[in-house]
Amino acid sequence: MVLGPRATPELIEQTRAAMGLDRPFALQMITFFGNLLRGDMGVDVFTGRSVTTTVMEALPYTLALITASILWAAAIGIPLGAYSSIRRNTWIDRVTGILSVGTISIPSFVMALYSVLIFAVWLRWLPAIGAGEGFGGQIVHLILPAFAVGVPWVGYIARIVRASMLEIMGESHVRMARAFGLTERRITRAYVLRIAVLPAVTLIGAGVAHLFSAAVFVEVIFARPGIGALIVSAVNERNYTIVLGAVLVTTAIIVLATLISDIIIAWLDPRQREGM
Amino acid sequence: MGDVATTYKQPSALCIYARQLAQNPMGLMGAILVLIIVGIAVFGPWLAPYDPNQIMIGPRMGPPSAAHWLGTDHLGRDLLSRVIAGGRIAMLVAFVTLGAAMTVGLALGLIAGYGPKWLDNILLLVFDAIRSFPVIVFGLAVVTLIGPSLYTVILVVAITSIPIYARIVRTQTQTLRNAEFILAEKAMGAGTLRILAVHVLPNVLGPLLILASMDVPMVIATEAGLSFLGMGVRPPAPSWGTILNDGYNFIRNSPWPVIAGSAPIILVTIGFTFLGEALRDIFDPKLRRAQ
Amino acid sequence: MNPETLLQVQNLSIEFGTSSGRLRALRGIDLEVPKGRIMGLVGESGCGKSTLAYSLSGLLAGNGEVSGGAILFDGADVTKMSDKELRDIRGRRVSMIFQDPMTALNPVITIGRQMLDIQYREPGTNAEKRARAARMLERVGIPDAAAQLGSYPHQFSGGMRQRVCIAMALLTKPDLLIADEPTTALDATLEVQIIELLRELQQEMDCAIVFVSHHLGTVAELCDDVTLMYAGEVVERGSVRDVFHNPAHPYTQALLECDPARMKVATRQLPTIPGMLPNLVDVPQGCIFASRCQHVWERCRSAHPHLSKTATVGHRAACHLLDAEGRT
Amino acid sequence: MSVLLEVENLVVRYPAMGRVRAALRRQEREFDAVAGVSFSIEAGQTLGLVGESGSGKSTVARTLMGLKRAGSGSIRFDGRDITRAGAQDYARLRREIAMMWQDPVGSLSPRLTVGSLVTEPLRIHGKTADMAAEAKRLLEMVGLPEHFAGRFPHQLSGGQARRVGVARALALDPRLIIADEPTAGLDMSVQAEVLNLLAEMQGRLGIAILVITHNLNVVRHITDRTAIMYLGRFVETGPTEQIFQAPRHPYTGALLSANPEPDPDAARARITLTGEMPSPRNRPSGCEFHGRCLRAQPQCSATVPEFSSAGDQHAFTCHFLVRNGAG
Repeated sequence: MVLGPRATPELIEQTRAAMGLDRPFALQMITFFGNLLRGDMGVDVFTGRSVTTTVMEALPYTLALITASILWAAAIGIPLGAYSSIRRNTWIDRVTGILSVGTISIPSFVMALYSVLIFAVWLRWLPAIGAGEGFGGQIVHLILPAFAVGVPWVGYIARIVRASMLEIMGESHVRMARAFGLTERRITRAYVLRIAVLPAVTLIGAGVAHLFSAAVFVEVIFARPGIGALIVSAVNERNYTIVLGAVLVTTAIIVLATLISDIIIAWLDPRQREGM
Repeated sequence: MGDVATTYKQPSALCIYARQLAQNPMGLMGAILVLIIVGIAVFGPWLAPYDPNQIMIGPRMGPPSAAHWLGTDHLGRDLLSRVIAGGRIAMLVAFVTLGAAMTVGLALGLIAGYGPKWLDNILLLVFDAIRSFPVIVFGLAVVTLIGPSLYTVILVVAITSIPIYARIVRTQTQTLRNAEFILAEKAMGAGTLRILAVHVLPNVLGPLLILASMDVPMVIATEAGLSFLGMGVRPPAPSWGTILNDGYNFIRNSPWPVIAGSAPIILVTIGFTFLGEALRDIFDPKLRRAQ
Repeated sequence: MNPETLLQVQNLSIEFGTSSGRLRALRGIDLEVPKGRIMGLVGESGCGKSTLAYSLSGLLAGNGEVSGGAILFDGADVTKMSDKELRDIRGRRVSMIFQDPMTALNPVITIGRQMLDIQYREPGTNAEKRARAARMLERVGIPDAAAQLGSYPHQFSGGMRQRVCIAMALLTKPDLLIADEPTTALDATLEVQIIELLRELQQEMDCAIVFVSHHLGTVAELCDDVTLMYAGEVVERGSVRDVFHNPAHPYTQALLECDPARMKVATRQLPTIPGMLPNLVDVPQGCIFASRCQHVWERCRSAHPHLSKTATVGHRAACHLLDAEGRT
Repeated sequence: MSVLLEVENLVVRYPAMGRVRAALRRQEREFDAVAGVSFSIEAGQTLGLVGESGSGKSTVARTLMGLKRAGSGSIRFDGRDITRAGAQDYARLRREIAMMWQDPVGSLSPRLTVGSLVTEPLRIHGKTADMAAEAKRLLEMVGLPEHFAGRFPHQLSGGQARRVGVARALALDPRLIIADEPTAGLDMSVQAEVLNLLAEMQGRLGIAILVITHNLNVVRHITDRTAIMYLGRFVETGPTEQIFQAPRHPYTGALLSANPEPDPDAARARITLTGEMPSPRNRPSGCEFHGRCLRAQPQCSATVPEFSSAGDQHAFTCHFLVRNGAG
């Protein structure tokens, strides 16, 4: 158990009482979820600190990593996808196509290991360990991890935006806009892209779970604090309360992300507003 | 209707698909890579130059040489032999889990798509709950409960993959369910089993197999990832993940173990993804957006 | 060129690149649309009428290509125009209405915004342009037009959407309106309303209309002139009265006979046109209708007929039977 | 002749919204897509059911085929009440009623060959026969060459696919065929071929046919009787020829005039109805057609018109004895 093989019976008894484990299971669950509603996830028996505090301390690092990754990936992926759909079958479209297919399923830990190898070990351009001190330091320490997490997403986003751009370009309302003499620039930006980003938003909203998975590896490899690193160390220590707390917070964030993507979609697409 | 004469002889469908694949350079490259990797995994024990766990007399963390093509690791084991042995494990995990996930996913998807609405709602809720959860975090939670092993990895990947297949089968089944030809079958008095087996299944199976082929890298990455974190295949058994983990600890001393462990992952990824993409384009251009 | 002619298509050919070869969708099309007239473009599916309609404003699908001939709009050749020149006439001098009103409007932009966008080259402030849009919506029968400017397309029914499309098309008072089967997707009682509306607006604005349809009754009702197409060629053209009263081409005759609306007495055996459309990748020699024609003779299989004059002025048909020498 | 199919006061409901929303808004959850229609077909007779989209005509077909439950009313086939028939009864019934679906190609299972498609009913009902010979016989009946048996649906033209649909409907020698929009999406010349084929089958095999369509021209030449549907109810029923010669309901008149003959000099008296068909979720008061009717009087929005007889089984629901639909 938590205390290891050398724990005395008294010590075990004390710990069990402190953790509430001596009470019936149903009561434990009720107490746990009751406390959960009040934002209290119990106490970490290893350090004696509140689980909420430990998890909430780690959360901002992970959120910063995920947000930075997805922002840069979207900032490059959307224009790339849009551009290659307009310049269809040119070399830039082909290169984008091959690169996005290639990067999409390269696992994030492989990407992270190579970023460490190339940028930190060989070129020594960027730091690879820790989260950094001060605002500037934190930003610099975020670059490589965010790069490793975001690279496959550039491919994902570019691909889905390209595909939906091409589909929408073939729709009859685009032909109508052309028949009215609107410029191609106006058609792509105001008429097509707005619909074409919808699947990308859904993809990102549903992909936050994948981002968390990637964050686990990246935080371990770059020795960054964060939810992922917290869970891995807790699993190694068999610290159930921390694992449970971190998993619950992760779930909450994912639910929140889905909600946000639904709101963005409703804002972009009036047809979706009806059902809300 | 084999006995009814046709006016002209058509080349067999398989022949056409093979030719189309050959005309697609990325697809062809993918197919060749996949063949090589599967071949190496199958014939691994005969191909590997050494026992993967045998500790060599000679340099540790050695760079590639004539004796050790990929170099040696921090204990002085031959990396090439370990990579080949790891490939067997990776392929085993991939085929077992995808086979299981596809079978269960197909069944659940057909039930959700063709069964009563309330059952569909319940199943969908379960699928989406599992799908929206990070695979690795779920894996770690399972490991805390039942401990790390090869079987844990298979269990985790199978459970997290089932909803993906089930959902695709469900969506397809639901579209088909309201298609006129299915209504026509119903009106002719065809039973549910006959409709599912003769009319729904053939239209669902193709996309499912293509998606599964594209999911092989995902499964392998999850296995390697959990093993990398020390939560999957137990050392000293070689997995691409454990090779990477060993290499990561000594990344500042030598890059070779990291490169040796990651190269096969990258090749598998590229091979199966390119092949899957090409197959998808050939069989069903409409599917391109479903992903 | 006659100064009263707005649009003249001369010997136009269009090909599509397909996997089985070059599809010769249109071959040697000749037609004329005078100012302020309504011309019906009629034929069954696969005859190329929609391709022709789209090519009139330079809107061919990506794999389509003009392989010969000219489209003279007010003297300028549309097939040779640059993208910029095409844009200059589209939406200002040539407008279009499409078949399916459910998909013709952008689903995520308000009607008002879309109507404002198409006026981007017109003079005036945004407020004036909005007012103009509202007036036009009101004119086509949208109730509470000013308030509807903020609505999205999905908030309208199919019939209302087609009215919105007509309002957009006529907003800039074009010289030519191309209407591609604008009533096919609508119910019969709504079709009547749209036809009525088009006729009223055409008289008000005095624009020419190219009205694409497969429905002979509607064409007879709305149009002044009619051009019949079969398998990528014009087989007959003339005023609606001449063509429908005295059809000169065997295809026109057969098509008119097939129309159940024409039969006064109930019959169990309706006339048909046996046979199939010819392959347009490997176009047969001679008359394109020869394989299905009841009056076929040897010349039809070898020589391609040209549009010959009939007894009436302006009425022409591509049939060897009309040729003076052939009639011996 | 004996009555084959008898439908009395049939009502079919569809849910308009979820249970929760209906409770919150205190609204009726369901609406009547078909709101009480009665008709009968005698053996070997043909009936046309004409209406625009949303009139409920296809719902009638689906209910007859047991694909949709009747809300109330009764359906009798060959004297048996099948309104609430179980799976067993329907198995027998489906040998006697065949259906032709709206989409010629889409109603054929895409991965089966034409040969398997036309013999599919035989297989479903466990008939043992030489399937290849049966396929040949059925294709011959509808005028398709034998080698078509090896083709797939996507290799067929609309007209050919329609013939395959007819062949499949004939496979079990049914006594009634329900044809939902048999000419939808077909060119005029092909339409005529399909109508001729149906007329021939009816004449030769004595099969009763229920033709469902939005196009009055379609029913004229192949049906004995016609019913005009508006908003889930019949507004006029009678012998087809009488309806064409002397339509009584203003809506029938408008529909008739909506298919003008291709003659610019013929009377251009097309009746232009104002507005669109209201939603069956929100039915107008009185005569449900009054909002669009050119002859509407104050009485029309207040009182529901009963069926008036125009003799010889010709009935219509209008307060006024319109002599001619064009007024």
